[in-house]
Amino acid sequence: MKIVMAIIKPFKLEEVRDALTTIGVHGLTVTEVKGYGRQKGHTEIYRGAEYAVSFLPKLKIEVAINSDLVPQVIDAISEAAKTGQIGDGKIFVSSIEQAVRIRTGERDQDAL
Amino acid sequence: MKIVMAIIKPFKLEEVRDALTTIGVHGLTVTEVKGYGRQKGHTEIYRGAEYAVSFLPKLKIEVAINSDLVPQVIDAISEAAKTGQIGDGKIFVSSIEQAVRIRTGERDQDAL
Amino acid sequence: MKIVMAIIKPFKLEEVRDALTTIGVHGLTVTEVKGYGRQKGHTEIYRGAEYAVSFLPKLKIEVAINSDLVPQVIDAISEAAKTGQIGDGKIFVSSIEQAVRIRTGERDQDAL
Amino acid sequence: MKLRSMLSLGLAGLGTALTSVAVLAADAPAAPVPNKGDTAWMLISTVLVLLMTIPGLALFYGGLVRTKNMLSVLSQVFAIVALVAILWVVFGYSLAFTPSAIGDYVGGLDKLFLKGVTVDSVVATFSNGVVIPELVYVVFQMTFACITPALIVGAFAERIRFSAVLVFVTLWVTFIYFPIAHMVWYWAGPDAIADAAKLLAAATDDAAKAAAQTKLDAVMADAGLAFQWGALDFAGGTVVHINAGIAGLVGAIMIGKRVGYGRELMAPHSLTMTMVGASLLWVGWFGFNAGSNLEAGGGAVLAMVNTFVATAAATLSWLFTEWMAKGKPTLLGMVSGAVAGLVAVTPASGFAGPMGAIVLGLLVSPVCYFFVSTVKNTLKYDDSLDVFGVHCVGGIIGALATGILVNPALGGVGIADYAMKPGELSVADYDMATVMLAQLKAVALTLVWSGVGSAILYKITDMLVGLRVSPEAEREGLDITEHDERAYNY
Amino acid sequence: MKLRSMLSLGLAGLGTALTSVAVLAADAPAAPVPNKGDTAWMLISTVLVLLMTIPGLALFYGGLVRTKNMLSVLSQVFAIVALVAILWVVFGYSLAFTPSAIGDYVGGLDKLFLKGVTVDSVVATFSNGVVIPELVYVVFQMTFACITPALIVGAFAERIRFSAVLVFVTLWVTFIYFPIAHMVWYWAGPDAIADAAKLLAAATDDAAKAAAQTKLDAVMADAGLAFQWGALDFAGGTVVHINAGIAGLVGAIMIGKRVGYGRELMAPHSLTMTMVGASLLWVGWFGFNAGSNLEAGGGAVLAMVNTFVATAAATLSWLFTEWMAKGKPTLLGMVSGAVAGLVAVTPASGFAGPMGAIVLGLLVSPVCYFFVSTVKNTLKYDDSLDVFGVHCVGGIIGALATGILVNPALGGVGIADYAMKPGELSVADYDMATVMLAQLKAVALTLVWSGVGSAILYKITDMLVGLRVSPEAEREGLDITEHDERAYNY
Amino acid sequence: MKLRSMLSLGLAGLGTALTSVAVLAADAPAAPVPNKGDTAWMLISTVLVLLMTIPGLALFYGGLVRTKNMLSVLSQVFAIVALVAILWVVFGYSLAFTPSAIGDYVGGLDKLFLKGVTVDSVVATFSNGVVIPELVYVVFQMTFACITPALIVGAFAERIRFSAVLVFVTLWVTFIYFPIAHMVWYWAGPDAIADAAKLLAAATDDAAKAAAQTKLDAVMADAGLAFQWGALDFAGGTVVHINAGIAGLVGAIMIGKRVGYGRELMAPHSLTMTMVGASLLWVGWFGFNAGSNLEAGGGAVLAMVNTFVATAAATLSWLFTEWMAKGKPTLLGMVSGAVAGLVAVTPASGFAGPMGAIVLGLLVSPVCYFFVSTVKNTLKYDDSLDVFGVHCVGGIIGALATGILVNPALGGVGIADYAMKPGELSVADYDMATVMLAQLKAVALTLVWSGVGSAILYKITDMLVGLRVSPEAEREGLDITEHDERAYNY
Ligand SMILES: Nc1ncnc2c1ncn2[C@@H]1O[C@H](COP(=O)(O)OP(=O)(O)O)[C@@H](O)[C@H]1O
Ligand SMILES: Nc1ncnc2c1ncn2[C@@H]1O[C@H](COP(=O)(O)OP(=O)(O)O)[C@@H](O)[C@H]1O
Ligand SMILES: Nc1ncnc2c1ncn2[C@@H]1O[C@H](COP(=O)(O)OP(=O)(O)O)[C@@H](O)[C@H]1O
Repeated sequence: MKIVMAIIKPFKLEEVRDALTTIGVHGLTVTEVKGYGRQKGHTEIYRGAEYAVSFLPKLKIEVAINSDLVPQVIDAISEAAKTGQIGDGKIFVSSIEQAVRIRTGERDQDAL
Repeated sequence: MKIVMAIIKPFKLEEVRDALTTIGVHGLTVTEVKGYGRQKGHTEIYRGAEYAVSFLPKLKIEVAINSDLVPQVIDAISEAAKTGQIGDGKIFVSSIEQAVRIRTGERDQDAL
Repeated sequence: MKIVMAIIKPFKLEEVRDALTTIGVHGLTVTEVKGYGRQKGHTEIYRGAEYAVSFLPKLKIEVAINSDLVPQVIDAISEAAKTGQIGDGKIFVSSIEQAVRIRTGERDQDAL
Repeated sequence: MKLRSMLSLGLAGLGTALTSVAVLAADAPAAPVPNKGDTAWMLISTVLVLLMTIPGLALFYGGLVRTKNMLSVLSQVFAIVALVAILWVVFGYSLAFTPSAIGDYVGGLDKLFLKGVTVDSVVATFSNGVVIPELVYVVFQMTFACITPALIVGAFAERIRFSAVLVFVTLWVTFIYFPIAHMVWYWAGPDAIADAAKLLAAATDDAAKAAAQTKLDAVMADAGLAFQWGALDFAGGTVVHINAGIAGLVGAIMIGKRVGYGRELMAPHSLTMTMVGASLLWVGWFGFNAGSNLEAGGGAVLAMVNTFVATAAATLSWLFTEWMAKGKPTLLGMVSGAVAGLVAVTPASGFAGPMGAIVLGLLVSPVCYFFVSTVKNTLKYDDSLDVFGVHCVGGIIGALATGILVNPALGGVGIADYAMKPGELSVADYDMATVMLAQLKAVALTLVWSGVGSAILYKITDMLVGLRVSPEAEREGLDITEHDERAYNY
Repeated sequence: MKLRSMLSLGLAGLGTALTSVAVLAADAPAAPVPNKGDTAWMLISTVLVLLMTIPGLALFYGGLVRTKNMLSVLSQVFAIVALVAILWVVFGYSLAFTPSAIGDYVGGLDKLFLKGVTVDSVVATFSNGVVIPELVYVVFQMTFACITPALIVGAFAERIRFSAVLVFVTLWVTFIYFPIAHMVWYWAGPDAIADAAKLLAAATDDAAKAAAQTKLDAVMADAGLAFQWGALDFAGGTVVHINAGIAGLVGAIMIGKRVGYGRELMAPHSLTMTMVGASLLWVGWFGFNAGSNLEAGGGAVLAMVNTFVATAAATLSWLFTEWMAKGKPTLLGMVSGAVAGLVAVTPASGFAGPMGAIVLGLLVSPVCYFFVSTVKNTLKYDDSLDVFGVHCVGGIIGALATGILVNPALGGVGIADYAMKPGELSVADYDMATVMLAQLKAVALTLVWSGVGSAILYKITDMLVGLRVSPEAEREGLDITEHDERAYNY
Repeated sequence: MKLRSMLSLGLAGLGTALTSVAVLAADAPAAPVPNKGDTAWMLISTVLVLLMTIPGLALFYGGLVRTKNMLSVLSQVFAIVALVAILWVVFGYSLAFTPSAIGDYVGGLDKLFLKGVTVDSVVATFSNGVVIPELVYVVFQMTFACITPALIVGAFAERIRFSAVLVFVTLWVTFIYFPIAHMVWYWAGPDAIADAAKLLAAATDDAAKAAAQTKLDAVMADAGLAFQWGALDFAGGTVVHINAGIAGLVGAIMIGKRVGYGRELMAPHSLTMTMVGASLLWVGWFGFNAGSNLEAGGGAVLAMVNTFVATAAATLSWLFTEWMAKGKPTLLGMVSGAVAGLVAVTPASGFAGPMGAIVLGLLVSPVCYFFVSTVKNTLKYDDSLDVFGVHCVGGIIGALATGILVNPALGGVGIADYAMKPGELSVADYDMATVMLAQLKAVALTLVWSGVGSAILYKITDMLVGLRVSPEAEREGLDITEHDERAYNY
C-alpha cells in the first residue's frame, strides 16, 4: 500500500476530489498547510510597516491506496490540480506497511 | 521505528491519548484535518441555497514508536477511537529511518 | 529521496526556514499542530473551573530532499530550532519513493 | 407603570395626615402632556435594552459555548426577541399592564392588539403630574419581555431543540412573565392616588369620608399582588433575573447534563465575543435601569451612577476573589462579576445611594462565585452558562439588599408615599422589618411561581416537540444539526 | 425637511376651509426655538444611523463574504462613510435641501460649504411651530447619504476594485442620491404653508385672494418633484433602499459574476459577524426611522414601535418560510428577514399603525425570500449579498404598502394637510387611488433614475479606473491584492 | 465644569464695560433647574463614552495585538474601567472638581465619597442660567477618567504584567489625571462670574467697587491653573490625549521593546475587531465631544458636526497618504486616520467651524503617519499600538489648531467672555498670540507633568510588583501566562 501526499492550491480541492472519485478512490484526508517554495509570496502593510509574507496557503491531501493505483492517482491529481502557474504544488509517494479501519478492525487493503 | 498515523473523530482525542499513555507512549502530535470517505457529510443552507458539505472534521494523530510497539499501539487506538459508527477513521503504519530529539540531539530510540 | 518531518516550537519557524535556505533547501510545507510530550502544558480557568491543557501549539515542517542532504538538513533544523528547553521537538526521517511537480510533471529529483 | 412603590403600611396614619391638606379636587387641572426630554430618554433607553439583548446577550452567551453551538445560541436569542415582541403587542402588554383580571395575578384583555393605545395616550410615571406617551412605555417594557426569556436559554445551551425554545418561550411568557410583571409592577400611578387622597382630605362629612376612603382603597388595590405588598423592584430583580434564573435551573435539571459534561474540556470558544457581549450588556443596562425611572430626571441619573459603580465594584470583587482562590485574575471572572453586579443593582438602582451600590457590588460577586464554582459542582447540575448562579442568586441578593439600601440613613432615597401629601413626593418612614418582609415575599413568590410553573411548561414542551436533541446531534453540534449552518468558515 | 407629506390634492377644498380661519398673519409670532428634548433625540438618532453603518452594515456584509475578502468589504463601507460625509457638507446638503434649481429635480448651490448654516439656524419639522437646529438636520441627513451608497457595494462584493468604489460613489451621490433626496424629501415646511394659507384666509378682496393663492401655490411648489406628487416616504424607502437596490442590481449585472460562482461553495465566513451586524442594523434603525420624525414626540414613538414589530414579524416569517421550504430554521434566514422587515417598514414607519406594520413585516419576507432564492438563480445574476432582493424588493413592497397602511381606517395616521387649518395638524381624506398613484410614480421615478443613471456611471467608472479586479486577484482575495492586509492572523 | 473658557485677558476692559449694566443682584432669581432634554443628552453621552471604551477601545487595541495577547488587552481595559470608576467616586471627583486645595494644581477633599452630592445638586454648564444634575456630571466625567488610562496601555501592550497595570493606573489617575483635569477644566461656572460681575457693575462707591472687584477676581481665580491661563480644551485634547500619549511613550521606553520586535512579523491578529473598535470609537466619541457641551443645544450640534467631518477628512487623508507612500490603500490606515482625526478635533470640537474641522482632519493624518511610520522606526522605541504617534501627536496638533480655529474669522465660535455682559454670552476679541501662548503653555504643562510624573510612577510600580513579564511568558503569550485563559478555542 502507498500513501500519496499532494500539496495543492486551495481552490483546486473540489476538482482533485472529483478526479479521484472518478478513478474509484473514495477516501482522503485534507490538511490546511502553508507552503514555501518558488512561488512569490505577498507584502502586507500594517501602519506603514511592510512585511514580506513568504508562506502561502496550500492544502495537503493524503490518500492511502493500493500500490497498483499509484500511477492513476498521480495522473488524476496532477491533471486536476494543474494551472500551469508557479506554485501548483507537489506529489510525494511513500509506503505504508499496515492499514486498519477502526470501525471494523479490517486490515490493509480492506481497510482502505 | 515506525510512525503510526491515525485519523479519528475529534471527540475521541482524550480517550486515545489516555489509552496510549496506559501502554507507555507519552508523546504524540495532533493535526486538525478534514476527512472524506463513506461517512455522509451534511447540508448547509445559506439564504435558501443548499450546499452539500462532504468534508468532515477529523483529527490526525501521529505517534513515532519503536517497531515492537506497533500491535499494542494499533490496539490501543482502535479500541479507544471506536464508536462502531461509520467514519471512525483509519490507522496507517509506515517506517521511519531516523529520529532526533532537537533539545538534546539524542537519536532514534532515545529520541522518542 | 527522503522526507524530513520536524516538530518545532512555533516562534522558531523563521530561523529554521533561514537555516534551510542557507543549505540550499528552498521548499517546505508547514502545518499547525498540537503536541503532547514531556513538556508540561498549562492550566486554563473558566469561571472557577480549572482545566489542564496538555496539548501545546507546535509547527510541523515537512521537507522533501535528496537522500544525501539528510545529515545537513537534520543539523540545520536542530541548530535553528534548539532552545535547550524541554519541548524543542523532534525530527523524523522517512523515505519517499516518487515525487512529482504538478506544474511541469517533472519527476523525483527534478521535482524537489 | 413600575415601582417606587409605596408600602401599603405607609397608609396607616393617612386619615389624619390628609385632613390638613388643601382641597384641590374640584378644579380639574389640565391633563399633563409628555416632556420631550423624557420621551427622548425613554426612546433611547428602549434602544439600549435591545442592544443589551442583540447583540449583547447573544454574544455574551455565544462566546461561552463551543464553536459548534455558536449559531444555535445566537439563533435562539434572536428568535426570542422577534417572537416575544409580537406576543407582547398582541396580548402581553394587556396581560401585564391593565387592571387585574384574575385575583391580583394578571391583567385583563382590554388592550389586546394594543386596542385603544394611540399616539396620544399617555401613562403615569413615578412623579405626580408627569406622563410619557403610552406607546413608548409599551415598547420599553417590550424589550424587558424580550430579554427575560432569552436569559433562560443559557441554562440549557448546547442541547436544546430550537423548536422547543420557541414553544417553551411562548408558554413561559404567557404564564410566567406577563403575570409576574403584572404582580410586581402594575399599579394605578401617582396621580390616581393623589386624586383619591385629595378627595378623602376634602371630604367633610362621615359618609363622604367613607366613600372617599373606599375610593382610595380601591385605587391602592388597583395594583399587582407584590406591589400591594410593598415589594420594591426598580428595574427587574425579581421580574427579570430571579424569574429567569430559577426557570433556567429547573430547565437545566429537567433537560439533563450535556454529553461529556465534567469529562471533556468545554472551554468558551471565544472570550472575545463574551467580552464584547458583557460590555454591551453594561452599556445597554443603563437603558434598563436608568430608563426604568421613566423620566430624564434625578432618579434616572442616580440609577445610572448606581449601575455604574455597583458593576465596577462587582467586577473587581470577582477578579480578586478568583485571583485569591485560583491564583490568576481572569477576564471571564471580571465579566461574570460585571454581570453579577448589574443583576444585583437592578432592583436597587433607583433606591440605593452610590456608596450602598458599591457595597452591594462588592458583596454579590463572591456569593455568585461560590455558586458557580462550588455549589454547581457539588450538586452536579449542568447550568451551562450559570444562569442560576449569576442571575437568580445575584437577583435574590439584589432584591434583599434593596430593602436595606433604600433606607435614607444608608444613603438611599427612601420609600415614596404618594398619599401622605397628595401631589407631592413624600418619603415614608423606613421600617426594615416591613420592607424586608415584602422583599422576601416577592422573592419567594417569584421562585415558586416561576420554578413550579416552568417545570410544568418544560413537561408540556417535551410532550409537544421534545426538549432535547439526540446525543449524536449534540456531538456534532446544534449549528449543523438544527440549523444546517456553521458560524465560521475561515 | 422630510415627509408627512401632503397630497397636492388635499388642497382642493382649501378655499372654502380657509375662510373660517381666524386671521393671525398680522402679528408675527416670535420665531420658534428648538426644544432641547428634540435636539437630544436628533443628536442620538444621528449617532444611531452611524452605528448602523459602521460597524453595523460593514459587519453584516463582511460576515457574508469569504475570509479573503473581509477587509475589502469593511474598507469600502468605511471609506464611503468618510468620503460622502465630506461631499455632503461641501455640496450634497445644498443640492438636496435648498430650493429646486433645475426643474424640480435638484437643489441649488446656495449652501455650498454649509454657507450660512450657523449654530443658530433652524429648520422646520413636520409640526407647525416646531424647529430643530439646522446643523443637526445637516448631520442627521448626512448619515443617510453615507449609508445609501454603502448598501450598494454588497451587490458586487468580492470582485470590485477599491478605486472604482471611490469614483463610482462620488459620481453616484452627486447625480443620483442628492437629486432623489431632493425630489422626495425637500419641501418648504409646515409653517411656510400655514403662513401662506393664513394670508389667503385673511385676504378680503379678490386681488388679495389671487395674490395670496399665487403665494400659497408657490409655497406648495417649493418642493421636490415626488413630494409635489404627494408621494410618502417617511424614512427612505425610495430614497435609500429602492435607490441603492436597483443601483446594486445594475452593478452586479454589468460587473459580472464572481469567478467560481455557482460552482464553488461561497459560504459566509462568519455568520457571527453577520448576526452582530444585523443586530446593530436593527438597533441603529430606530435612529433612522424614529429619528426621521425630527421630534421626540408621539410620531417618533410610533415609528419606533412600528419598526420594532415589523422587523420582528419579518424575522419570524422568513424563519418559517425557509423552515417549510428547506426543512431547517436558519439564523441567516432570520437576520435576512429582519433586514427585509426594516427595509419595508422604513417608508411606512411614521404612517402605519402597529398592526399594519406587523402585516407588512409578515408579507415582505416571503417575497424577498422568493427573490433571493428563486428569481436570482433563475435569472442567473450574481448579486453577491442580495442588495436587490432585499433592499429594492423590500423597499418597493414598503413603498406601496405605505400608501395602504397610512389609511386611518387601517390604523394609520392619515396624510397630513397643513393648509386645511393653518397652524394645526389636520388629516386629509384618504383616497387610495390618489395615494397609490403617487407611490407608484415615486417608485418608478427612482427605479428609472437610479437604474439608468447608475448604468451610465458604472460605464464612466470603468473607463476611468476599471471596475473589476483580475481573475487571479479575485482568486487570491481582495484583501491581499487590493489592500495588502489580511483580516485575521490567528 | 469644562471649558468655553474665558481668557483672563478678556477681563481687561471690564471695569468700564460693567458700569453700563443694569443692576440685578438684589433680587435673587429662582435657582435654575435642569432641563430634561439636557439631562437626557448627558445620560446618553455618558453611555456613549463607556461604549467607546468597552468594547470600543478594547477591540481597537485588541485586534492589533497577536492572538496570544488578545485577552490581556481586553482584561486591562476592562479592569481599568472598573477600577477607576470606583476611585473616581471615592476621591477622584473631589480632587478634580472642587476648589483648588494645593496651588491651582488640584482640588480638595470636600466631596470624598461624593459627600454632599445628592439627586438634587446641580452644576453649572457653559451657559448662564443653565444647570444639569451634579450626579450626571459626576458620571459623565467618570467615563473620561476611565478611558484615559486605558489609552495608555496600548503603548506597552504584549509585555506588561497585569498587576503592574492595576498599580500604575491607581497611582497615575491620582497624581496625574485628577490634577490635570482640575488644572484644565475646573472653574466656578458662568453664573458665579456673572453674579460677581453684576455686583461690581452695581457698586456705587469706591470701597464697594474695590470689594466687588476683589470678589470678581476671586471668582475668576477659582479655577485650575491652565484654565486661568485661558487654555482651551473643549473635550480633552490635553487632559485625555496628550496626557495619555506622553505617559504611553515614557512607559514604552522604560519597559523596553517586545521580544522579537523588529524581527518577527507582529501582524494584527484581527483587523476585523480593530475596525469594529474604531467604528465604536467614532460612534461613542460623539458622546465625548458633543456631550462635553453639557447641554443639548447648538454647541453640542456643532461639536457633533465637527467631530464627524474632521474624522472623515482624517480618514481620507491617511488613506491617500499611505496609498501614495506605500502603493496600497489600507483599512488599518483608514481607521488610524479616523482615530487621529477624532483625537485632533477633540479640543477644537466646540470651538471650530465645520470647514476648519475638515482642514484640521486633513492635516493631522499625514503628521501622525510620519510619526508612526518614520519617527518611531528611526528612534527605535516600541510603542506597540502607537499611543504616542496618534494620541499625543494628534492631541498636540489639535490643541494648537484649536487656538487658531476658534477665531470667528475662520468660522470658529470665538472665546466666550462671561464677564463682559454678565448673564449674556459675549465673545471676546480674538488675539492669536494670546490664545496660542495659552495653548502652548497648557500643552507644555501636560507634557511635563505627565511625562515626568509617569516616569516616577513606572519606577515605583516596578519596585512594587515588577512592570514586565519574563521573556518566556512573553513568548507564550500573556493570555495563558497572566490569565490562564485563551481568547479563542475554535
Ligand atoms: N522540498 C519540498 N518539501 C516539501 N514541500 C515542498 C517542497 N518544495 C515545495 N513544496 C511545497 O510545494 C508548494 C509549491 O512549490 P513551489 O516551489 O512554490 O512551486 P511549484 O510547485 O510550481 O514548483 C510549496 O508552497 C510547498 O508547500
Ligand atoms: N484512502 C484514504 N486515504 C486517506 N484517508 C482516508 C482514506 N479513506 C478514509 N480516510 C479518512 O478516514 C476517515 C473515515 O473514513 P470513512 O470512509 O468515512 O469511514 P470509516 O473509517 O468508518 O470507513 C475519512 O474522513 C478520511 O479522513
Ligand atoms: N513519540 C512521538 N511521536 C510523535 N510526536 C512526538 C512524539 N514525542 C514527542 N512528539 C512531539 O514533539 C513535541 C516535543 O516533545 P516533548 O516530549 O514535549 O519535548 P522534547 O522534544 O524536548 O523531548 C511534542 O509536543 C510532540 O508534538
